[in-house]
Amino acid sequence: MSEFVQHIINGLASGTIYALVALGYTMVYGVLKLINFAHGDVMMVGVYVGYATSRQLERDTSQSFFGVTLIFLVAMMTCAALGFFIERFAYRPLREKPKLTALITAIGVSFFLSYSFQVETVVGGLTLLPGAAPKAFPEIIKPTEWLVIGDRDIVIWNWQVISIGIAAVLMTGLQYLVFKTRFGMAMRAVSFDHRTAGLMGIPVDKVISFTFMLGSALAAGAGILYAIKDTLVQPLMGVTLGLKAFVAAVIGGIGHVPGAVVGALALGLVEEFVVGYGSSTWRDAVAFGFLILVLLVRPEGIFGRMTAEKV
Amino acid sequence: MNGVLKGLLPFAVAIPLLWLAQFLTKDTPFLVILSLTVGVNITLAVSLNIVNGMTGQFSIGHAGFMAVGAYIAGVVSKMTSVYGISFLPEGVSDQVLYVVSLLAGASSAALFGFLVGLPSLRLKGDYLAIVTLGFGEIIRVFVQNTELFGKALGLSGVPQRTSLFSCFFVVVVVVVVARRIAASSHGRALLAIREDEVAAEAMGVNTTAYKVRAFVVASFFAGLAGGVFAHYQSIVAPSSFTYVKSMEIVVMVVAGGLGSTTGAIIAAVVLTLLPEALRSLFLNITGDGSIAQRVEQIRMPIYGLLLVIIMLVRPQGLFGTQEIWQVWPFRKRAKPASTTPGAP
Amino acid sequence: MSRAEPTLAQKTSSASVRPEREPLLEVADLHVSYGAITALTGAALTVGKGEIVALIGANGAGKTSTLRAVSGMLKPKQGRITLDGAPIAGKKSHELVPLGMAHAPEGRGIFLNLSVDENLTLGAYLRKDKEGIERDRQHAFEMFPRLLERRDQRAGTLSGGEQQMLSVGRALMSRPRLLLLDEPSLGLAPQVIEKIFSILKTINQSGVSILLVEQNAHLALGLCHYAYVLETGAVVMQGTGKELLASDEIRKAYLGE
Amino acid sequence: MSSAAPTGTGAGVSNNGGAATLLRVQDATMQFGGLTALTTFCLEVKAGDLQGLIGPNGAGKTTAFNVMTGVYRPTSGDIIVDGERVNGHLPHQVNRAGLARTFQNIRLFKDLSALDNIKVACLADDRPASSMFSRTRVNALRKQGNFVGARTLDAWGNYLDWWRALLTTSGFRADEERITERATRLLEVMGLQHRKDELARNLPYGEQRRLEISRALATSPKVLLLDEPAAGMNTREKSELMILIRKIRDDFKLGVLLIEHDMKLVMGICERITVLDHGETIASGTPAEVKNDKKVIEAYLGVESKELQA
Repeated sequence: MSEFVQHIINGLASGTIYALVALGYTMVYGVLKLINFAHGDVMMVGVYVGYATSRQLERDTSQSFFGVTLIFLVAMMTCAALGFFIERFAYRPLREKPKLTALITAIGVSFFLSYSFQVETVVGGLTLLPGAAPKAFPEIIKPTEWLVIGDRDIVIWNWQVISIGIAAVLMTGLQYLVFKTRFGMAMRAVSFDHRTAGLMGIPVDKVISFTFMLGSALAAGAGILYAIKDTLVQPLMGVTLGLKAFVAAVIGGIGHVPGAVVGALALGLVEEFVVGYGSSTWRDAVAFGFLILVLLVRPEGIFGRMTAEKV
Repeated sequence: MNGVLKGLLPFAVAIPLLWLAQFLTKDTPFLVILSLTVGVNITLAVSLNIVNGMTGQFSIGHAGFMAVGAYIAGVVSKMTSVYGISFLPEGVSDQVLYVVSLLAGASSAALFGFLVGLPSLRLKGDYLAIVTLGFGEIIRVFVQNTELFGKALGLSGVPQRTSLFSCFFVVVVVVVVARRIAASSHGRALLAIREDEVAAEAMGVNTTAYKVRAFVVASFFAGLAGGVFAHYQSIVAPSSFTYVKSMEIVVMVVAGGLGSTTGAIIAAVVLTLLPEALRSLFLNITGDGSIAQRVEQIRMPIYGLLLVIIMLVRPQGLFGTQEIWQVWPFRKRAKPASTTPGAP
Repeated sequence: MSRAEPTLAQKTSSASVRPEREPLLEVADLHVSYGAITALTGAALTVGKGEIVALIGANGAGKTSTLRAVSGMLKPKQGRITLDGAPIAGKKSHELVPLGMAHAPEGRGIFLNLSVDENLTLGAYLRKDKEGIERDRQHAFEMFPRLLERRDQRAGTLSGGEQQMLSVGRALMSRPRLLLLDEPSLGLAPQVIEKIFSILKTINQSGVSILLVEQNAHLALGLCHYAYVLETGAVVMQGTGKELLASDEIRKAYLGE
Repeated sequence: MSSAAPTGTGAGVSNNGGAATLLRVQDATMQFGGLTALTTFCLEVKAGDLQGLIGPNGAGKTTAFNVMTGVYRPTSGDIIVDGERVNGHLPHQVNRAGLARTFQNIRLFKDLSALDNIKVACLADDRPASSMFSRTRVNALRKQGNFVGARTLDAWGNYLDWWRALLTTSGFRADEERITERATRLLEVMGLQHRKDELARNLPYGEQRRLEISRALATSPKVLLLDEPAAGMNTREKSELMILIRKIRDDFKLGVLLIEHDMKLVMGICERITVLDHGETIASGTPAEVKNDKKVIEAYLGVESKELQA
């Protein structure tokens, strides 16, 4: 029983990280109806920026509250800028083109990001691009046991609490932004119909840019949380994690904010149980199996609504 | 019967030429290996073009089918090579077993193509793309966990039976098949699905059946390519069939022009040889291996950038939906090419 | 004309001459095309200040395209559009809202995923005066009490007529000088149409100029001060509502007599 | 809206007495969620009929077409094409049963040549009558009510066709030649032979409409459904089209049902007109009857508002 509870806790903790990445997918899909394949890679860039920032700081500073906040902020801001550029120069020119064009572009951006980070580039002693070798993310948050129940029957780690906490705060914030603010209303309007949204005086391009930036910043935050747990950072991490987050978003019904969270938690739990009671090597296959199953049975996801093509 | 003989004409021309090529290159192993890589890539690109280019479905898991073909063909070949066929001379027996294992691999891949084609009945565009990608990953994870396929280390000791001749014979077959499909009412049905699925369906095209058939044919040839690959690499490892391999093929198809068989061939040749050429160029100029090595590393980001730039500047790729002989300078009055790939 | 039903022109006695007004919207030589398909070939019209102008014509004549080009939803290939003397052709729709343009688009353009209240708030997206917005919202609810009953419901649950009311109410929230309406009567029951049209009249009397695209020729011509008939992308006939109502050509255009 | 009491000789019944009924729609109703887009729609088209379906925007005309051609499955009611009940069938099966259509917003295969657009629609239709899998045999099975058998035969024919295409047998080549020949002939019927090799997207609007009609004809339909064939055409093109549609009906001996907004065109060529408003059939009869129907006049010109006259 206690093992079961432990798995649930672990599953939820990793699920929250998927959820943060999945929210970015869902938001971008919401406003653009585009699956931003590069989202996971933006997250990877964020992790590297966080890594670089923490290496610049003194060990003590990087573990202080100030240091951790700084690391998160720098990574999130860099990714927001990256998201802005990707949208502005790769996606916006193709907005009125067939969807396939944008899809191929997104795949191209993803490929470019994940593989350019594998090319080690050192200019004047400064490492610009890190190379393919996995790096250990500094322990900016020292793992400690936050709560131990019984004779180590159930252990809850501080990073689990922190990531669930941060995720909860960010998700609540996002929910607030989307549903309670003027800007959120504009986002939802753009998501429903960007032409009509323009008629309301909503600057559609700006809303889409901002959504991209927000999603990318969230991804960076999630990436660092993930890296703290997994500690290994490598350029292809974004592809796998990104795809899983995408799976979560689709399971929840892409374009649906709470759906993404539910999907992500479900995926986190399923994976945890497969690893806990099965074998960890099957972990990645499970996510995709789950996805294919959901798409075949209910392609619109758990919360999504199907839209029929007009003839 | 006369018609069938005419239909076999390309092979009658190709076979002697291929023999000649094999004979001429027998002392240049480097060239042969390079050519085999080119041949496998052409087969993959031309077959993927049937799904992505002609039918307008976007598959990004082609390496998965290649993996199925490679592993099944490899296993069959390994198991049968112990026995051989007693009443045949050894060389002939080997070749027969080679063909049998290739066909086994290709058929298994085709079966998987059928299974993956089924979701395409309900899913479109990006969702289908993800499913094909997911399928490719599942295959890889499955292989990594199966004793029979050598787990993560891969399948080693597959007999080296691929020759220049057999590899390019497969290329000739896939090209002829692709072109003949395109020139028949079936190809037109596929193109119609790409252009407008609703209209195609309304004009009596059984879009469901055609989409699945496109997947089956394409994965059959991907499996064949996998088998050929397995029989010259002799080691089949899961790392050869990742998402990256699938993307490489996608880049070739997109760059050549979605729907253009000759475009896919040219893109496959160029994109396979260019990195090699650059590598040896740098090696000769600088005499320094490290820069040459970086060519290989830089190849991938450049592929990504290439996709983005093609989509922004020339979304129809090199030839658009046309074949090389339809395009200037071979034809005086070139029609304005399309500006959009795939269905609207 | 075989049937002797009295037309509006015969009932009312006022002169059917277009009164001189200062122009608010001027459109000249407007060309619009979608790919190979040409929608407008040199359409021209004027909406005076305080005027209701109707645009009628068969399906595919280019009525909706005219509205879209005016409100910046699509870029005209060629042509001049001026709002109060300032050229606006080619501007994006969100840049035109602050200039006093409001467009209730074809198919009502309601954000079905948002609540009635949120739809109205979006109409005032660019306005900062909270009290003014609140007053206008109350005004919209007074005009359409049905919307007040449903203010917190998702707009997707509204009936067609209620959605149309919301569309008009929302367009007014930006305090426009020029209101573009695309087929406000589409798919509505006659009583609802009548209600909406009488409200349009009130709105106009409060000083808003209206450019109305309408299939229901009787209603449109009865309401408007001036009307244009569009055919295959160009104006083929124009006149005051009364003139056109009295015209055989209109019956011909609509019933093929 | 009060329930309709259609004028004329009865709802949607053709006055083309002797000919066989090719399309019969019985009480078709289509609901989307809570919305009823089409209510108990009835229609009968016989060989040689030229009928019109009219009504204001949003009246449910295109919905009716979509229900008939299998795009939507009707909530209730029956669609019978040449004796075969096709509701719930996929659009391509409905097409094979003998119903071809054009689309309101032209849906050509834009990047294929005009000729290829038609050849797509010819598909397996041109196997010689002597062939084991000929259309005649398939239809014979269908006539006997053996629909499964008909479809199986068709499917096997198709499978063999793949191999014939891959081996380029002489039979395959003969088929291709026949298809090309027939497609060329259909282009000529529509006066498009000079556009043969042009990509469909590069054709002028009017010609695109005509190409779509010839593409529909290539599927050898028994009934042709035209969704606003004259939309966006100028007056001259429209009158040419009228003549053309009548000629098609006579030459191909089929039933034609068209949706059209141009009253002049509809009244000019249709022998029978059904009027929809809010999904309900408000009138049905000859052009003269329909033209003078009070409900129709109201639906088109609109009721006069009492309040506005104040």
